[in-house]
Order: sequence, then structure tokens, then C-alpha cells
Amino acid sequence: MSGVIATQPNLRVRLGGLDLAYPTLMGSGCYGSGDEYAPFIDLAGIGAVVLKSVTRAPRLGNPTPRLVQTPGGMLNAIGLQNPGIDHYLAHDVPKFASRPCGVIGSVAGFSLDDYAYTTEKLGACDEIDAIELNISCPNVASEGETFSCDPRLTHKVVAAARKATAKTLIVKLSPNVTDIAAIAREAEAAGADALAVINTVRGMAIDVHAWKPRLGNVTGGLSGPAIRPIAVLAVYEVARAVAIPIVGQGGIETLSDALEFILAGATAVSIGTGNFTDPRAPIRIAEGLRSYLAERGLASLADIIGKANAGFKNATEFSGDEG
Amino acid sequence: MSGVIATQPNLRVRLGGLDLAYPTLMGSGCYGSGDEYAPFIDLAGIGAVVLKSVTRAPRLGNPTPRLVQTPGGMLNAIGLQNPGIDHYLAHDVPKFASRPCGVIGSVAGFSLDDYAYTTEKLGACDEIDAIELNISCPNVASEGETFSCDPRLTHKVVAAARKATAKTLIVKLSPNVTDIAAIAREAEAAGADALAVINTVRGMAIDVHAWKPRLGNVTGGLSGPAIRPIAVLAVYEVARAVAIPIVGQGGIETLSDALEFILAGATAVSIGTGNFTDPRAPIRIAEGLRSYLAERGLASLADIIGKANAGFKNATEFSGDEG
Amino acid sequence: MPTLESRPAIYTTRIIDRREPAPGIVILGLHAPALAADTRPGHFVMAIPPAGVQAAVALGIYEARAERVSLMLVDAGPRTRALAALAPGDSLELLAPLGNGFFLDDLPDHVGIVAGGVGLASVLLAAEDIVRRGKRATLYYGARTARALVDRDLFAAAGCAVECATDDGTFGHHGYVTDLLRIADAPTLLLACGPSPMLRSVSRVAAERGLRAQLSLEETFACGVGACWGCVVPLDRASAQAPKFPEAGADESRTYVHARICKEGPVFWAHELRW
Amino acid sequence: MPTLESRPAIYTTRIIDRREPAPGIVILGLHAPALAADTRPGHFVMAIPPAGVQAAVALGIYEARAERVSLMLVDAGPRTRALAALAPGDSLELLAPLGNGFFLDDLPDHVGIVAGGVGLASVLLAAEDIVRRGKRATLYYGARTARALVDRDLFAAAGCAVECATDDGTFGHHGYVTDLLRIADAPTLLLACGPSPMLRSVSRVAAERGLRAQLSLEETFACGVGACWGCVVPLDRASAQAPKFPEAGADESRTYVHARICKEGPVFWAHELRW
Ligand SMILES: Cc1cc2nc3c(=O)[nH]c(=O)nc-3n(C[C@H](O)[C@H](O)[C@H](O)COP(=O)(O)OP(=O)(O)OC[C@H]3O[C@@H](n4cnc5c(N)ncnc54)[C@H](O)[C@@H]3O)c2cc1C
Ligand SMILES: Cc1cc2nc3c(=O)[nH]c(=O)nc-3n(C[C@H](O)[C@H](O)[C@H](O)COP(=O)(O)OP(=O)(O)OC[C@H]3O[C@@H](n4cnc5c(N)ncnc54)[C@H](O)[C@@H]3O)c2cc1C
Ligand SMILES: Cc1cc2nc3c(=O)[nH]c(=O)nc-3n(C[C@H](O)[C@H](O)[C@H](O)COP(=O)(O)O)c2cc1C
Ligand SMILES: Cc1cc2nc3c(=O)[nH]c(=O)nc-3n(C[C@H](O)[C@H](O)[C@H](O)COP(=O)(O)O)c2cc1C
Ligand code: FES
Ligand code: FES
Repeated sequence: MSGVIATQPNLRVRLGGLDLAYPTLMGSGCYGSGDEYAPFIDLAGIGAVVLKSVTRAPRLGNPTPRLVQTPGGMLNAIGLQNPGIDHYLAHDVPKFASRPCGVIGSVAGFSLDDYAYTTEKLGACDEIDAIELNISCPNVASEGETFSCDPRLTHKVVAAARKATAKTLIVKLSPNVTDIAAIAREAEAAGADALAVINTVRGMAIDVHAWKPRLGNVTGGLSGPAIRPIAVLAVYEVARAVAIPIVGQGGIETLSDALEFILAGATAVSIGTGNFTDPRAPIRIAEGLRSYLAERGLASLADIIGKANAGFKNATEFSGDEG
Repeated sequence: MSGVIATQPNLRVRLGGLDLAYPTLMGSGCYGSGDEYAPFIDLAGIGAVVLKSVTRAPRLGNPTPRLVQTPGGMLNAIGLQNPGIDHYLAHDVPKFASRPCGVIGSVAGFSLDDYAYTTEKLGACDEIDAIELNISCPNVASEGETFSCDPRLTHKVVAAARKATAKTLIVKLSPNVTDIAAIAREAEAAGADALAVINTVRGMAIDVHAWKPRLGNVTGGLSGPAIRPIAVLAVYEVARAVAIPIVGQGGIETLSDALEFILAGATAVSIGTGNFTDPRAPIRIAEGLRSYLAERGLASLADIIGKANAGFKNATEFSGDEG
Repeated sequence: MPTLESRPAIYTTRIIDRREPAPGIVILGLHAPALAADTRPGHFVMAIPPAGVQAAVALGIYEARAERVSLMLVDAGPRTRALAALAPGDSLELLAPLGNGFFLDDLPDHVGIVAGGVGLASVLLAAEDIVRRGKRATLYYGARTARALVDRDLFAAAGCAVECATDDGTFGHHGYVTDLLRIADAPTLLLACGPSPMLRSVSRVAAERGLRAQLSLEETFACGVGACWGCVVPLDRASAQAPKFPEAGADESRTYVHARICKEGPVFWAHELRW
Repeated sequence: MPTLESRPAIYTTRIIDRREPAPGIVILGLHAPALAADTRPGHFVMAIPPAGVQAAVALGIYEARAERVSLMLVDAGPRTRALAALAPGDSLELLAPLGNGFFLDDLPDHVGIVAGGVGLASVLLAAEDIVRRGKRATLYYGARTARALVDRDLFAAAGCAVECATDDGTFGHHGYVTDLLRIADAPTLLLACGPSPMLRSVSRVAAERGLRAQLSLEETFACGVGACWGCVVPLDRASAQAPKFPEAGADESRTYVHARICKEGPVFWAHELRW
């Protein structure tokens, strides 16, 4: 019996203290709380759902339109619509208790204080297994400079969140920078347990009939297969710069897409926009990974992580306790 | 007679001292010298061809593969293969004399000296109407930092080229920066007559069978429709930051694509990767622009430039001497 | 809201018929017995496009009877085009049925249905239902030109009166479909689906004349199931459909919240919208 | 190099026939009289894919006779798939004819043609030409499995002998097609087209046995007309096909230059390649 089990490749991975049955996450903002997909997929086949980002105060979000289709991808400018942390703790978080997969809370903010406050509150909930820090917001105290675009600000905000929770802290990086590896090193130095790479790429589209931007917010974030080469490179570069595990994302729809990120150095992958084509993508990718490893006689995902990245530095821990 | 001519919308635009019959350019590196396309399209219907970048010394270029198809776009890593400026002046430039469209030379380099040297030599040729400065190369003297990724370096290299030629100087910006407007302002301050926005976005793709990067050079530049939203935003932001004209590029294939750039603030557009789908794209776009203006009773392209960009600052000159 | 809870799922259907009632319009008939049974008027689907095409696309459920459901595709871009190229025998996967549907429990004697363009796809089932409930139904149907007015016979066959308007005057009233509502004995309840400008106009006419109106809204969708908050519309806080949401501090948040068209809607009461 | 200069142009052709000789392989017949007349063995086209699909794709010209030219599509990705979905009556635009073609002016008595997989598409015209010039031609044809060996009868009909090899041994020799060349009376000139590993193997066998070999190379193309320098191969500086290029300073540039497969090739002499 145990012999048979032992030949099933191990997909279990660890992100800091977070142990995941599958290396496949549902990306923040794309799967809601996961519940919206319970009618369509079995959440027990997902590693974890990353919840929609929550902020200290409630936010009505941006004016519409908030979505535009573009070649091979889409632009979004939701504007972090959410009910604020207090309402969220009272009404939403309790529902996450019985989730058959990991639950990662996502925190956004506009000052160091915001991040610390929200991280502490959310991190204190039993229903939340880990915190992802969405630092792609402008810092209102610092002339609107985006936290994730400045190594110093990145260090500060990660350090503030680190102090606020003992739970696994994943820091999500923006690709809209000259040198993403420098930002990654600061996040690691400030105490991040893992990095999510990448958030959306800034972009815009123009309505050529109405002569105005197509998004209510003028600019938005580009996601989907169009940005995959940008995201794979970001993972490749970050994996050479830090030793903490990476959650790769940006345009993943298929097994082959996920493999590109894993071979570049990602320990896990996250599916966002791919969900809007087919919500079964993360389940299929996990199944595909298992077959891929089995066909090659490989025992676990660790055997392929970073294998296309000669300078790979990332030193993930793996739990070897499952068949 | 003159009445009839006057109702034909005017597509003529000016980039610095360069007067173009059409606002449509063939992008550097994608149309060769233009001659390669003489069997397929009438070059008299193109505003100008931007030649493949040339460097001081000959370059063998990167190992293969140099090209990879990606969703909605492609990666390239040619590595500036070229015979060097001396051989180029002796063997290639003389062929450009009888070209029925504008001819813009493109200069790349790895030091300030390189840029000044090559710009001076190429700018001195009668066959060359203007110089485009491709500053997306690493500066070998400055720890390999890319010229276009640092405002100080950008200023220096543009100033050096400015001193080396009196011809129209177009500076081509890289999108791989945190703040493209800051770079644009430096290029303008250092004497650029126009800006080309944008060059390719850094990316990579991985061969999931062979477990290695698909490009011989590991990383490459992403181009094509996939990057269009990134490029439109770059033009939008640069147009608010500078007063010199902009040549918009990045994923233009159709009239609608070109209009997005023009409405964002571009005075002209350049077609690169779009050529690989259909080399007639620049001709069709010029025809389409004429009809678009005519249908709306507009007299010239100036009537739509920047019209979707409320903060538009760009103050292009137009030649009003054509019907 | 529909009286019975429907149970959304991923349906794998097979295309059994295909017709082109006008250039650029394609109607696909699907074999989908369980979905047909679970569909209420005003429901929509998210159709997964053929391999190689990104992003599922929102489509109204046009017909639903016995084993068959149909979808209407109007050429708008890559996805409607890829779906319209499917042929009988091909399979098509759907997330369905989705949305709240029209509120049909408490009807006056005469219900007006206002449809513009592809909006027609979302109202045939409502027309059938109204007639089945023993009420009078009139379709006010607008399009650019006569050729784009399709399937009037299907409505007539369902026992629904049909009045038309075209922008170019090639059929029916020459002008807006909403002009047809400016009559003395207009129906006191309107159900409307079509482009935004038409819906805003229906909203205005209803307010002016004291009619009630349910609008089935369109917006670009990503998820279609309430997960991404991409498809919102400002809705009165007091609406029964408004999501619970604390005041955001900004003044306007005292009066409205952003409701998801795909989840709280797509059908809203016109007088509750704050758009 | 072809004896007559061909005149590349953009051809608008119409698909007149379509067949699937094996799963995943489609052959499209096109009405293209002027192109058929201007085509030489080894020429290729850049086919503009249907609207919505990016980037023209390189395809060998398979057959060219009277009014008809044909192309062979092997499912590799979005573009070959989109083209394979075209049907008789559809139109297809081509940049053609492109490339240098095989060197057929000075042939020995017996010429071997080595083809692997889709490489077959680029050698039928050469086989016909060799026979027409009164020489013997033998096709050495390799594929994964018996089903993927297509159209042997077309070669036989052209008067060309056919010997096969399959990776799985389901037809002909069990092993590599190049194994078939390790015979005493091997043809002294080989023309080869197929995947890189096969071409390298042909190259090795030719070197070992003192045979001459022309290889039609494959690489990812963008422009297909020599404009982008994306498709190069290291070529001996002394080759007649080598582009004029000064020494780059680096040592290796003394011995080779990068030649464009689409422009200087796609056919090169095996002994001149420095890959
Ligand atoms: C609840 C609901 C029900 C629906 N029911 C149906 C239905 O039954 N049948 C149906 O056919 N559709 C229906 N729609 C509409 C359909 O979902 C959308 O039209 C969808 O976007 C079509 O996808 P596409 O890829 O074909 O076009 P897209 O590429 O998404 O294009 C959508 C629109 O954007 C415009 N556009 C694109 N680029 C530009 C630009 N640069 N400037 C200006 N405009 C631009 C296009 O012209 C087009 O009108 C419904 C929508 C909703 C929300
Ligand atoms: C001169 C010449 C003649 C040719 N003649 C023919 C012909 O007659 N018929 C024909 O069918 N083809 C021919 N080809 C080959 C054809 O041009 C290419 O296969 C082309 O790339 C197909 O385009 P596609 O969009 O269908 O596939 P693409 O998307 O370009 O895929 C091409 C290859 O890349 C691989 N790939 C994609 N992603 C990954 C990844 N992440 N990891 C590893 N591999 C990956 C695919 O599996 C596939 O093998 C010829 C090529 C040349 C240069
Ligand atoms: C509609 C939408 C909403 C998103 N909302 C959030 C968010 O609230 N917080 C966050 O960190 N990322 C958010 N993202 C970014 C995604 O989580 C993901 O990082 C990004 O889209 C790239 O991956 P993808 O191409 O798989 O979507 C959002 C993306 C989309 C498309
Ligand atoms: C194959 C290829 C080669 C290129 N070579 C150059 C070059 O030599 N110099 C340069 O300035 N830009 C070069 N570019 C960038 C293009 O000129 C253009 O700026 C970029 O590709 C974005 O536009 P596009 O999406 O229309 O291609 C090259 C692009 C491609 C695809
Ligand atoms: S489309 Fe995602 S919430 Fe409505
Ligand atoms: S494909 Fe462009 S030079 Fe060969």
C-alpha cells in the first residue's frame, strides 16, 4: 500500500509556515472569496484561495467601466472596492472557517499605519492561514509614490506588517519598476516569508469612437496571457535574488504556463485572469503537474523548481510527509 | 480644383525638422532597410522607414533562437547584429538615396563615445533624414546599467548625440522603468526633437520540455498587440510631460490601434511587429486615417492628436502647406 | 427574484442547430435539458469560448424549452465571433444559469417589454412567462434598420404583440423605440434590455409617466459570478438588492453602493439606480 | 540557387481543395497560377493567417503544377491550427515565393532526399525536378509512426523510390531515417529537410561518408524576407552564401557569420554550416 502511495508524486509545498496540499492558488481579486466558485469546482482541489484585498476603511471603488478586454489579456481598475476591515471581520471572515483549502487574506493600504492595522486584525483571525501584502497602492503620505516601486518604502511597509502578525507573510510585488530584484531583496530583508510575483502591469486603452479612456479610472492593470513573458522573467530574476519561496503569477491558464513559472523558480502558482476563461484551470493544472512528474518518474515538485534557472538561489522547504 | 484638394484631410506631420507625408513609420529592426518590402508594398505610401540599429563596431548578434511567439505578441533577442558603422556607411547607406519615403537612421551603443561617434558619422550622410537614438542598451562603463533606465544617463547620452548632429534627433524610450515621464523630460531637456515611445518590454519564455529558456539570449523584448495597453499608457504619460512630438509604437496593427496612440498624444505611429502579420499594415493605416478624418469633416491629423488626453501638453508643429 | 432557487453549474452542451436570421446575428440551439429546466426569464450564461480564445462571455438565455436552450450572438469582437463560428455537433461549455432574472411574481394586466439590438436575447422567456400568467405583453423592439429586427414571429407566436422602431425608418416607427412608450395607455410595468442609452431613456420615460421599469443591464463582465467586482452599477442603499456595505466616509456613499450587475442583477428597478 | 530569378509578391489565393492524409496533417490546395509558375523546388511562403491570429507563418511549397499550389500543415500551434481550419472557398494571402531553393543544376546520377515529419512539404518539387532531369531519386522518409508517413504515393508517382523508417518500428526500418544512409551505394548528393536533430545527423553521416548534403533549415521566422535577422545560422565566412560582414573583433567572427535562413537560405551546404 505505502509503496503505491510513495509513487504518487508529491505536490505539497510550503510557503513559510503555510503548508499547501497543492501548489495552485486562486489569485486575489479574481476568485472572490472562493465561495462564488463552489458551484463549479471542488475547492478541496485548490491549494489556497487568496481573498480580495481588504483595506482599513471601506472603499466604494472606481467608477465604471472597470474592465476592458485587450489582445491576450485584460485591463482592470476595480479600485479595491471592499467594506473595510471591521465590517469584513464581522460579516465575511466567519464564513471562511469551513473552507476545504488554505485561506490567504490580502491586505492593501495607503500608509504604514493602514498596513499594520489591517494586517494585525486580519492576522489574528483563526480562519486566515496567511497574509498577502498587496503593496501596489500609492502611499498617500509620500506624495503618492507607490509602496512597491521604491525599495525603501517596500522595506518599511513589510517591516510594519511583519511586526503586526506572526502568520506567514507573502509580499506581492509590482512589475512596474526598473529593478524588481532590488525590491524583492528589501521585502526579504524586512521579513517576508514568501513573495507573490507579479501583480498587474500598468496600462490603458482608449475608446476611439468617444475619444476618451475606456476605463472609468483612466489607467488600469494589465493581466492575462499577454503579460506572461514579463511575469516569467520577473520570477526568474527574483528567484536569483532571494532565498524565500515565490508564488508565480501572470497569465497562467494551462499546465505548460504553470511549468514555465515553476521551472523559472516559483514554488507555487496563482491563477487570476485564467479563471475568467475557465474556472477549472487551477484544478486541471494540479492534475497536470501530478501527471507531468509521474511521467518523468519524479517524486515531488521540488525536483523541477528552478530547473530552467541556472542561477537559482531559492531554497524552499518541502514537507516530505505525504505520498 | 484647389477646393477639392483642400477637403482631403492632411496627414502630413513634422517631427522636429523632419517633414513626413504620412504619420506612419516602419519600426526599427522590423522592416530592415525597407528594400526587403519593395516587392510587397509601395514605399511611397509610408512616412519613413526607421533603419535597423547600427553600432560603432560590427556585432555578430545573439545565439539562436532569437524569436519566440507568445500570446498576442512575440519575444526577440537579435542582439543588434549589424556590420558596424564603417561598413554600413560604405555598403548600405548609399542604397538609401533614392528612397521614396523618409529614412531615419537608428543608432545604438555601449558608451557615450559610441553614441556620439556613430551619430556624427550617420548624421553626416545626405541619405539619412533624421537619427533615432536607441538607448535601451546597457552602458558598459556604468556597471551595465541601461542608458534609458536612468534619467541622468539618459540626459548625458542625448546631450552627446545632440552635439554630434544637427539633424532631427528622435530618442527612443524603454518602458522598463518605474517612471517613464521622468526619463522623457530628461531627453527633452538634453535636446531631443521627438521621442519614440516605446521600445520592447523585457520578458522571457521557458521551454517546458528542455527545461531551459527558449531564447538563446535567455531574456528578450516583448512586442506586438500584447503590449499595446502598456505602450498607450506610456504615450499618454509622456505626452503630459513634454512638449516635443511623440512617435507612438507597441502593438499597432490596425487603424483603431493607431488611433489609440494618436488620441493619447502621439503625432506619428510606428509599426513593428504588425509587419510580421501583414506588411501592408502601415499603408492601410494611413489610408484609414484619411477616411477617419474625412468622415468627421476634420482637416488634419492635428485635430485628433491628444484628444483623449485631458492633460495634453505636447505642442507639435504641423506643416499646413499641403491639401 | 426568481421564485425557485436555480442551481448554477458547468454545463457541457452540444450544438444541435444554428441559424443566421440577419447578417452578423447567429442563433445557436444547444442540447441542454437540465439547464432548460433550471432557467428563469432574464437568466444569462458565461460561455467558455473555443480553445485559443480568452475569457468566457456573457450571453442571455434566449429560448429554453424541453431539451433545448438557445443563445443569440451579435458580432461584437473576438469572442462572439469565435462562438458564432461553431457548428452543429460542436460542444460548448457554459457556467449557467446566472443572475437574478426579471421580477415576474406581481404583474399588472399589461406588461411592456422594451428591447434594443441584442437585448432581444434576454426577453423572449419573459414574454412567454407573462402570457402564461394570463397577462398582456407587448414587445417594443428597436434596431438600426429593418434587417436587424429579427425573430418578431417568435414573439408573436408566444402571444406577445410587437411594435417596432428603426433608426433609419426602414420599418415601423422612424426614431427611438422609447418614442413608442409615449402613449396614453402605456403598460404600467416595463421590462427592458438593450444598450445603455436606450435603458437610460426607458428610465426617463418611466419616471416622467409614473411607470415602473425593470432594466436588465449590460456591462463588460469578467467572472460573471460576483467574484471580481468588475461589473458594478451605483444602486440606492435602500434597495433590497443593495449589498451590505458600510458608509465609506465619502459623501456619496451615504446614498448609494456599487452593486454587481452579474450577481445582484442583471435586473434592477430603474428608480433604484443612481447612475 | 534557382537558375531563374523568381519575383516575390503578395498573392491572394483561393482554397480549392483540402485533405487530411493523417490526424493533425492537412493539405490545402490553392488556386494560384502565377505562383505555381514562379515556384522552384525548396521555395517557401509566408502565409497570412485568418483575421484575429497574429504573425504570418513559414510553410514550404509542397506541390506546384499548372494552376495549383499546395501547402502542408502539421498542427504545431495557433497559426498552423487556424490555417488548417480553412475550407475550400476561403481565401488565403501569401508572401511568395521566398528563399533560395535547392541547388539542382549540377546533379550526380543518384540523389537522396531525406525528409522527417513536415520536412516532406519542402522536397516533393525537388524529387520531381531530379527525375525530370533524368536522374535517379530516392526518398528516405522518417516519422514517429506509420500513420504519420503520408503521401508516399505522390513521390512514387513522380518516379522517386521511397524508403521509410519509423521511431516505433510500425513501418519500414525501426530507427532513424539516417540509418538508411549507412549503405555502400548511398547517393553521393543528399537533399534534406526536417527537424534539426535529423539535419545534424544527416550532416554527420555525410561528413563520415564523404557525401555532399544540402540542408533546408527550419527556425522560428518573423519576417521571412530578410528584414529582422531573427532566423540566423552560423555559416562559414567563405561560403558563397555568407553575407558580407566585417570581423566583429571576437575570435569566432574570423571563421563564421550569421546568415539569415529565410534570405540566404533556407538551403545551405551542410559542410559550410558552423552550428
Ligand atoms: C448580462 C449580459 C447579457 C448579454 N447577452 C448577450 C447576448 O445574448 N448576445 C450577445 O451577442 N451579447 C450579449 N452580451 C454582450 C456581450 O457579452 C459583449 O458584447 C461581449 O463583450 C462580447 O465579447 P467579444 O469578445 O465578442 O467583443 P469585445 O472584444 O469584448 O468587444 C465589446 C465591445 O467593445 C468595443 N471596442 C473594442 N475596442 C474598442 C476601442 N478601442 N474603442 C471603442 N470601442 C471598442 C467593440 O466595438 C464592442 O462593441 C451580454 C452582456 C451581458 C452583460
Ligand atoms: C522554411 C520553413 C518551412 C516550413 N514549412 C512548413 C510546412 O510546410 N508545414 C508546416 O506545418 N510547418 C512548416 N514550418 C514550420 C512552421 O513555420 C512552424 O512550426 C511555426 O512556428 C508554426 O506556427 P504555430 O503558430 O502553428 O506554432 P507555434 O506557436 O509557433 O509553435 C511552434 C513550436 O513551439 C513549441 N512550443 C510552444 N511553447 C512552448 C514551450 N513553452 N515550451 C516548449 N515548446 C513550446 C510548440 O510545441 C511548437 O512545436 C516551416 C518552417 C520554416 C522555417
Ligand atoms: C479583476 C482583477 C482584480 C484584481 N484584484 C486584486 C486585488 O484586489 N489584490 C491583488 O493583490 N491583486 C489583484 N489582482 C491581480 C491578480 O491577483 C494577479 O496578480 C494579476 O492579475 C496577474 O495574474 P493573472 O494574469 O493570472 O491575472 C486583480 C486582477 C484582476 C484581473
Ligand atoms: C525583431 C525585432 C527587432 C527589433 N530591433 C530593433 C532595433 O534594432 N532597434 C530598435 O530601436 N528597436 C528594435 N525593435 C523594437 C521595435 O522597433 C518596436 O519599438 C517594438 O517592437 C514595439 O513595437 P511593435 O509592437 O510594433 O513591434 C525590434 C523589434 C523586433 C520585434
Ligand atoms: S463580472 Fe465579476 S463581479 Fe460581475
Ligand atoms: S525571419 Fe526575419 S530575417 Fe529571417
